[in-house]
Amino acid sequence: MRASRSEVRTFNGARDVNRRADFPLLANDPGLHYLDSAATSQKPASVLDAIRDFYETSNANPHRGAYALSVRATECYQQARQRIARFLGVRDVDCLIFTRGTTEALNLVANSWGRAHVSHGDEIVVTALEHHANFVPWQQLAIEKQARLRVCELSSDGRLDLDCLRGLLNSRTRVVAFNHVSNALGTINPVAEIVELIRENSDAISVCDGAQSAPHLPVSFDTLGVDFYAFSGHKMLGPMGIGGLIGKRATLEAMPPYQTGGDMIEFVGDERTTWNVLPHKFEAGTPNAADAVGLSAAVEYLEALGMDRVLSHERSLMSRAQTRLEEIEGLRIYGPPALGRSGVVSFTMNDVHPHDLATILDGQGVCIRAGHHCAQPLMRRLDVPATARASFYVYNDEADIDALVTGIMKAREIFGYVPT
Amino acid sequence: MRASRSEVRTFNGARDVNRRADFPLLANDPGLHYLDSAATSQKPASVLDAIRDFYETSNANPHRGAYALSVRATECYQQARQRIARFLGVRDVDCLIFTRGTTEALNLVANSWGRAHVSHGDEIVVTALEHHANFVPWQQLAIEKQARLRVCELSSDGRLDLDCLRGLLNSRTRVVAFNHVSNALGTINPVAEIVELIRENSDAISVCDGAQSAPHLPVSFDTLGVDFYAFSGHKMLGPMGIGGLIGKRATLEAMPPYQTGGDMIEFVGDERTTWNVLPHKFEAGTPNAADAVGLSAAVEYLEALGMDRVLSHERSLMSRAQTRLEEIEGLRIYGPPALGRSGVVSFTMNDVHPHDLATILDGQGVCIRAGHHCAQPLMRRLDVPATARASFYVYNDEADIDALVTGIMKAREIFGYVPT
Amino acid sequence: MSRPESAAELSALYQDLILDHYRRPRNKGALENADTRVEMKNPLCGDEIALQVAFDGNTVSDLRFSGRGCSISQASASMMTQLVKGKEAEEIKAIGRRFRDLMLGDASAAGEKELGQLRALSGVARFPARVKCALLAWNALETALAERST
Amino acid sequence: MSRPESAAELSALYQDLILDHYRRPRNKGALENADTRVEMKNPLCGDEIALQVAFDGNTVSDLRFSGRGCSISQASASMMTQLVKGKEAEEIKAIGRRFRDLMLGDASAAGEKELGQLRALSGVARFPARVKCALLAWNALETALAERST
Ligand SMILES: Cc1ncc(COP(=O)(O)O)c(C=O)c1O
Ligand SMILES: Cc1ncc(COP(=O)(O)O)c(C=O)c1O
Repeated sequence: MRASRSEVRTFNGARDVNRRADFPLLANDPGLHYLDSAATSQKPASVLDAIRDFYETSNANPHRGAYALSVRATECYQQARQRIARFLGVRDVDCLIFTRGTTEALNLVANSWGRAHVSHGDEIVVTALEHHANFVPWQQLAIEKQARLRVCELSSDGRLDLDCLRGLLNSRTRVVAFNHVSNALGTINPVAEIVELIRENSDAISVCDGAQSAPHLPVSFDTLGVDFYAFSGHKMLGPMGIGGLIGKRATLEAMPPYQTGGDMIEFVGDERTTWNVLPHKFEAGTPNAADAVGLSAAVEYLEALGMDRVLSHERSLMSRAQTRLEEIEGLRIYGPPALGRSGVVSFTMNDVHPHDLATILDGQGVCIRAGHHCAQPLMRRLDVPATARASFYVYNDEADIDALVTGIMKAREIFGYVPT
Repeated sequence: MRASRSEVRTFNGARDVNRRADFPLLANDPGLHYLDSAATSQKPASVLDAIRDFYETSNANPHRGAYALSVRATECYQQARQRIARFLGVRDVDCLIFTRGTTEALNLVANSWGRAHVSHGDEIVVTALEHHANFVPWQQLAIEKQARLRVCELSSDGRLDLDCLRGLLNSRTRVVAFNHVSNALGTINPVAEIVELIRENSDAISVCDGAQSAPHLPVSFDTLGVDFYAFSGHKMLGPMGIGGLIGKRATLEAMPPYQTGGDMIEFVGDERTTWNVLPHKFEAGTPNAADAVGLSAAVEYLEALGMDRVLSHERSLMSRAQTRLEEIEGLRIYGPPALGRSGVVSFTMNDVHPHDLATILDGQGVCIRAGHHCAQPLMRRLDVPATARASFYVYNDEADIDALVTGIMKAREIFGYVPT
Repeated sequence: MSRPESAAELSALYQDLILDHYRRPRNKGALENADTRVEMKNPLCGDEIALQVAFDGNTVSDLRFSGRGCSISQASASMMTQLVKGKEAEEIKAIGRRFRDLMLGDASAAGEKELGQLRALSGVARFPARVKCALLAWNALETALAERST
Repeated sequence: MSRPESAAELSALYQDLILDHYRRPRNKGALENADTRVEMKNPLCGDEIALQVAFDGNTVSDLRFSGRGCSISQASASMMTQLVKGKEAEEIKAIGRRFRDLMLGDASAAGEKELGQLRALSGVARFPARVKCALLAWNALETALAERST
């Protein structure tokens, strides 16, 4: 029942590159079609090697030791920061703060900046496209501060309605939180335009959820123009447990700390404490140096491919998938046209529940996601309880799309739809 | 200049067990004497294998996928939770919440429980033995809530003064935060007695920092009697980036969430959100399943040794170290007698600054920590700016102690002290 | 990697009987004069059920469900309502326990007549991610019974 | 694993001259009529320094330090105060830059006469964890000069 996988595949025109061979989980299971990279990505061997190498040659508590091993651990951690900052276009390296991932990064902003700057009667704008991680922290902040949460609605094809956004902005708006790329629909949002709108119509800060853009698009924080940008390592070929928040120096320096404890202090008196400088002020406790090193290796892997090529690889898979899926009767694709999306396609088919579809596809080695994609506000607006979602990354190829289509046909058969 | 290391060593009477061979970093560098395990531990190969194995066979986003690979990831993560809960004597597995480490666990309690229950005029008790991670969050909560922070002082040999503690407790006391074992002095605190005191004299909750007990002593949360217990994986042979908070079900269920986002919600409305059940309510975002699996392997390693044997191994190293160090003129050891300590010895020598001592020892392959050990309130009370600290773990042996002593003698020579 | 599912297992899962209950659910809708109403959600997939139960002493005299979800959760709810109507609380609980056994892969349960059409769901045990779907209605019913007895 | 330090390097680091400055620091204590006072801390190890400077125009006419720390930080502060007293701000800054070069391992700086006794600290470059100690006093002095010029 599995689609055959050709020995040699191409990476967007580059000659005969078998990317899949770099990813042990995929290489060990040729029949597996992993189409859930928007949830988490697979890891190349180089990332796993880097983590192991850190533990085998450089493991010590960074920042805290006067001995050579600890100095080495500190350097590994700092080099990882530099490398990841460069990858994301952050010139001022101290402004990249390591967190567990996007969720923690956004909670950090909502708690540290938010609690300090949002008060009764203020307004916070989020969008109907947000992942819960960029929706619930703002909603809860609004409840705590008796501020008003306003939701920017969507056009019928799942893009942000910029007129609606303009209408929501005013002098009371403190924060506008939006994602760069939607994990549920793949929509790529026009960040520059949004930032411009915000600047023209309010004094709000912009908080950009980059969980789905850092892995898939060339990103330069310094040119994006947003005040904060959050990302997760595990979605961009890196390990779990590491990600980051990027901010502007003046903003970060003016913010109170988030978590408190070791490494982030300067002087601890019985009554008062003073804080360490950036980035340490926001990194309480023993840092996750090993996974930072792993993420650094992931970023090297992506840089070697080139983010432009990553993007066009996904584009070409996407347009093929779109064409094939549109041929299927009763299949409905959500979101903007393929060109306005990153490598994500969200759909439903007839009365086959997405969960059933996922189970049937799984029986054929095809991994897709079914559910609300941590975007219940969006699901309500699409008026579906769930969708099926396939998402692509550097290791996917046409065989994965063939398997997806074959699997869907199988589901049609099981649910008694005549062959189209 | 390096102490010789015998081919065969013993693990507390067990015949000829070369523990060191299990730890790649140590095995690869026979001349290295790692005596900074209180800062972070080295990792056995089995832990590194478990992490890699997860990524190579089971990597997916737990909880979120309907396909088999994601189910496997979910099971790995849940099995790790079960195994670690069993190791720490937690019958109700859902009450073990994974965090990045001790620091995050304590911040969780201070923010979620603390903000909900501490108000103007209330009192919070911490001790002068605390690591900044169990001091600063309470100090900041006290400042925010206009509560009073009270510090339990120490006896002259670095133990908690329980009379002082009794005197601090009253009906306004909301929280008593203390460590099980001090990282700076190695003091083992009498938890049962402290809990009893708290119960008799207040309605306060007890928050136990277990960062230094989980790695070194047999611990059973269910019998300890504390309300909260926090620990870090990286100090107990596990990877960085994982640790936990244990609490009682009723307390945890009554608490508001800490970070918000994916996985921890039940229903997300535009205005209000409802929360998922334990443990998910406190685990926002993609969990760090890989490092949880690594920590589970670490716990298996420790269980195979037996925590009683780990403790007595450290005790015997400690008593030997104590004897050897006491012979050195001008060397002063801080803290209680060796029997009241876990495998930590904190000292100064003449006018040789701890930092200089650490550098000279490092030149001979001996890694010790020099500084305030993230315990500035304690250092003020000891009236020293810094101490040198050697700490032991399962992979240490007598050769490490010999090297430590030889190194100290070398420092004496460099600083012009006549041989003793 | 070996996947537990095969074409045969998929067919066993999606039998005609299940698809029939999915597409023509029995006892779906609102129940007037219900004594208890319980709502349950599966946060993972968004499935939800509202169950309304009318009692006559300890007997479930009538029940209806509403909500939405996958074929497994809908079929399971539909079959359950048919099976338990007119039965006593204790008997229903016993059936529920056996159904749970079945979902956890206890093959002996598959032979038990008292499970009625629910036995058609035995294939779900091979799909751990779907067990929750099959149990959603039962969780709601057990909550309703527990509320009744307190 | 290769450790950079050897017995020879340790001896080079802890020369008699350094230990002498550590134990008999020059210009330690309080300065009356100081124009500027700067405090600095090294959060890692707890070293701290307070530097008091008196100016005569752009010239550092006198300076004293207090605080506590390791032999490197104390010797560096002691030597620095001796060397810069009576010099002009621009000249001091130039010396500071060369001293930084020395600490970062620039061997050419080790030959420069204007660094005076500070050259005895050249061994610190081999011990990255200690470079901060050697620079603490210089950071304080540069802050004092910067405050003066604004
Ligand atoms: C007693 C104690 N508490 C808390 C911590 C903080 O742990 P972590 O840095 O892993 O969060 C440590 C270690 O640094 C410790 O020794
Ligand atoms: C758009 C978006 N934001 C936020 C998140 C949360 O990321 P994490 O779970 O890594 O914290 C995700 C992924 O789950 C996402 O896709």
